[in-house]
Amino acid sequence: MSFFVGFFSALWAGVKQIFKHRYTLRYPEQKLDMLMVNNQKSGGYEFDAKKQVGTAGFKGRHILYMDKCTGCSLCAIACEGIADCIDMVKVDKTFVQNKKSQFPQIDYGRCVFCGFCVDACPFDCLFMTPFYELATTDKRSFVYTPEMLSQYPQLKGEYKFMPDEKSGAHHG
Amino acid sequence: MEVVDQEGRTLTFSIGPQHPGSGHFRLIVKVDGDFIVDVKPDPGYVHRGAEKMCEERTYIQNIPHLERPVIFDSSGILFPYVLAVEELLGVQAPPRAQYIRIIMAELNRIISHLYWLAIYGIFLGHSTMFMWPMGDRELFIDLAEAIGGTRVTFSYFVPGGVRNDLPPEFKERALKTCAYFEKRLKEYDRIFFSNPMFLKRTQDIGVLKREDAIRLGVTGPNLRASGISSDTRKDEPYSSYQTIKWDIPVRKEGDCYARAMVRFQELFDSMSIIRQALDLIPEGSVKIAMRGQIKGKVGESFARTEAARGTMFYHIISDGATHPYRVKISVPSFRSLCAMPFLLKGNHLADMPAIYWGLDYWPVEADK
Amino acid sequence: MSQSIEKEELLLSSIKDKFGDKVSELYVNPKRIKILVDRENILNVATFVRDLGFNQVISAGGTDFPKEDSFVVDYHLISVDHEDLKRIIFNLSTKFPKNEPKTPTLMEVWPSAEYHEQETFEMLGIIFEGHPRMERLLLPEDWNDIPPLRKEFKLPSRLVEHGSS
Amino acid sequence: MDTFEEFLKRVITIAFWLLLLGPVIVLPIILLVLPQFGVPVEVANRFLIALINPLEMLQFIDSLGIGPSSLFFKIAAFPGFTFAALFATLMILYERKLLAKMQNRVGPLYAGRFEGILQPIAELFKLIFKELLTPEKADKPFFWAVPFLAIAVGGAFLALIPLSPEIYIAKSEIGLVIIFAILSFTPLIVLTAGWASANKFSFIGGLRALHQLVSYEIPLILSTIGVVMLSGSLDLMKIVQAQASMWFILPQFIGACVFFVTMIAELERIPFDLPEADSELVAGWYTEYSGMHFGALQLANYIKLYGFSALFTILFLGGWNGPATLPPVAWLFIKMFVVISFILVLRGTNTRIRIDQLIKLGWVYLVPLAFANLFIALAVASLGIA
Repeated sequence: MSFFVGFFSALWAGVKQIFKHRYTLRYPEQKLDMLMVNNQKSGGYEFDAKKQVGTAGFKGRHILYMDKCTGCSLCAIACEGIADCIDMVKVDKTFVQNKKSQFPQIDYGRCVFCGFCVDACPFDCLFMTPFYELATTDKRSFVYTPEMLSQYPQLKGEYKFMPDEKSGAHHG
Repeated sequence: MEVVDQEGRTLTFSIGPQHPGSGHFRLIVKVDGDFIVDVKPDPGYVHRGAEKMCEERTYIQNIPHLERPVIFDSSGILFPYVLAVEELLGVQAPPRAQYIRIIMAELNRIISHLYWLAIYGIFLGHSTMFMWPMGDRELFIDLAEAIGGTRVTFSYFVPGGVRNDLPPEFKERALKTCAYFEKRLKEYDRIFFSNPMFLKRTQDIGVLKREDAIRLGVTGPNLRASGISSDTRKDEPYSSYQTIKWDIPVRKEGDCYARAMVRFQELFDSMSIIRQALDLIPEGSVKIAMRGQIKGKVGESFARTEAARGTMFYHIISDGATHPYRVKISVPSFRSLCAMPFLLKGNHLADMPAIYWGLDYWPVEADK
Repeated sequence: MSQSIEKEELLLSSIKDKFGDKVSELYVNPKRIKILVDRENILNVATFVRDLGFNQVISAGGTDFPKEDSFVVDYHLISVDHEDLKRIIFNLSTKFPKNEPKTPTLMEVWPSAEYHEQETFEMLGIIFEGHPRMERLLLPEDWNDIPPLRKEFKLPSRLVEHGSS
Repeated sequence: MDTFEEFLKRVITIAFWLLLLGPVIVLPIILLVLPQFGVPVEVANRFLIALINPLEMLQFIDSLGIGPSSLFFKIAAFPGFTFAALFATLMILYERKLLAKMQNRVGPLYAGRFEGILQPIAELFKLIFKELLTPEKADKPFFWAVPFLAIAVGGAFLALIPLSPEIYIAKSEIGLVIIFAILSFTPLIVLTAGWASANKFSFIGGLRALHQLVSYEIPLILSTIGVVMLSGSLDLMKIVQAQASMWFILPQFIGACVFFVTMIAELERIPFDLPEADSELVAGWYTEYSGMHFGALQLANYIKLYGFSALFTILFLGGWNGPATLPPVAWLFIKMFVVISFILVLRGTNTRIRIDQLIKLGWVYLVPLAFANLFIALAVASLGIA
């Protein structure tokens, strides 16, 4: 007899879900609100070189503040053993604090978004933004030059942020 | 059920690397009619040489690599590496960092158990039990992402503490999620765990008695399901686990159903651990400031923690350089390789998925 | 936090008076014991340690020390059900010269060491006498290079990019 | 490499020119060519007029002898194969949406403007354009024959199921026996598929399906004997008329349960989908079928689901008996909708059971229950309730 009780209670547990709300986040129209998790300047993961501690944030595409970067290539050395995706690249503009005017260029085809380059930067000029839409059609356009890295990224296409707690993965 | 391998009656085929039922791993199965006569596991399809890679990289550069074997339990398997390196450096993580590590490890345990539960559902033909855990997993991935920054491989633990503090109002969000999920788990129980069809497929199948479990070197939930209450968090409390009170789920039968129920109960325990950790967490720094390259003292250290699948163990030998001299990684799935042929022999072919995935064997982790 | 290590001392003394000089004690820390045994009598030391209560081997790995021209094989043992031994990791290690890389297998004592020893054979070329399957486990079938975990095996990718850095 | 839009633009322009130039060029050619083949001119004229005026089309078809009342139309179109195929595609969509809703997800969404309504058609096109792979060592003639045999059995099975007193294809005194005779072909088809595709997994899947289908035909037939005893005839029409006062599910509840369980086993659906057990046998006996072969097998599967649910409603739920507010056919479809929903819901909440448990369930539980059902039917008939 307990077979039927168990069987039909399982059936009812399944059918009951028809009236509950859906999990699915309809990506192109709805996007998760990763921005400004805790209102830092770059919106994503940051690391304070003096206190040697980071602030929680989404590890998305990097943002490079070229006015502070001295081209010391510590980030390239840090990334060497992990994904080896940062190369120091000459930039035609001249900067006072960067005599060799060389800046990090990140190849997102290899980057694993671990953020150890941000930890390694002694001048707080490489942070991460909550931007995650990096898909491209050819591998060459994965390489972001320092100029591209210094513009703050915008989410593309018309979309509305995941409006409230109810829908999408933020349910419950 | 003793099945003898008579000549000419058996059909050998490989539940191979390209098979929905095995993941990137091959089981060479000899079948006589519907009964499995002999099984030879053949791992190695996703071997990356993690141990050789560790010798070429500094202690910090190793962290993203050592998370790769089990990406959905990345904190769980990175934990012993960080503890072993701290032993080499002779430092101790600050108390707040220890509690944050507990929270991250338990979040990852829930994520890993839900991933196991989803695949276990689809292996037994229960497609709803694939979709629900995959949907609810997103809740905990969001929580871990708020702390660690990414969805799966957080690279969040570093020797000396954790890389950043908890985000603001993380506690309310975590408690809300846990409350919601505990209601959901009652539905899981009704549709899957006490579903008579599930009981038919898992009860007294692949029975691993107590002394066999010890003899074959199985650890983690598989061991606790055979009546031995051995959990590294209780046996050798690390990272202030001793201040947290919960009782280890132990079951006597040792069959697939017991293994499933132990993991199901661990979901509840992990949530109660997270709640206790959130209450007990002290204020203070989360990381010991360490500039430049880390150099370990000459010598060796080994550490073990309780990852979702079992005891994770690291043995690091250092000769004082910035690179470790040798890192020996011992993963729980590699140890259940030994139990697999023992359990599968003599069973029906249709029981293979229930037993194989009941051991929570993850090919990528076993190959390292 | 200085933890009492008299439990570990007790264990060590029981081993010492059973085997005397055959066992040399490397260190005893809280929750960690490491002893060095040479190849000939590792088998009976292992059975003795298992009867002490360490009934599971969680890891058996080898290391190559070209400077001392020797291999070291470490067995890490834990006790699963003895309350007082649960927190201890017992490290049984043995050292032997590189030119004859042979050591008896401990599969009779702990059956679960089978795959660990097979992996160590494949990665370092140490032959475990008495092991039923001394063959390839993880490496691809067509692996014709020297065992990869030996120090003289250099990862090709590292040489190409960084020269002698 | 042009994008999808350009490809679509080119297809539409070609279609446009064909539609524009077609009647202007092609039709006169037809008019010149047809008389040579001995087709009288005025028939060709009526065909042309019928092309424009749909009413005219009806008479034209009637005159050719394939009108709505003709047997060909009944077999090919309404109660017959095309209707069942359309109903099957609708059922595929309904199942995927229902299953999705039960799993907190949304189901097919983007095919067709309104919630993925065109998903089955999109899938049909996809399957048509997929390549038909034949394994190199396969037994080619049998390998190719199986999809058509499967559809043939599925289709033939429908011929004997009346949808309402007027809508039926074949009316015969022993309709039920013929249905079961047709159904006994399925194990043969499944075994040939398993053997012909020269793949170990499908061979084991084929054997399992053979065990399942053969051992479940006995309880299937036994459970309907009670109904035949109560209604006193093998003709489905009379069975439905006999249920005017009381549906047979009440006196024959055990028979109805046995029939329902064996029906799911015959259809190889979730609690019993051993042959297609994708976790250990990849996809059972239709592993090697791709493209339209796989489409044909799926279509046959869903046509059998349509046929079986119609049979269940006729045998146990009083077919088209219902208050006169709705036409009889509508009542049949409402009851069928309920039965189908219950079968599809089972897929969402159950795991697969093992082959030996399945056979044990069949022989140890279902066959004795079916026999017990006979005695209940005897008691009910003698007491004169039904």
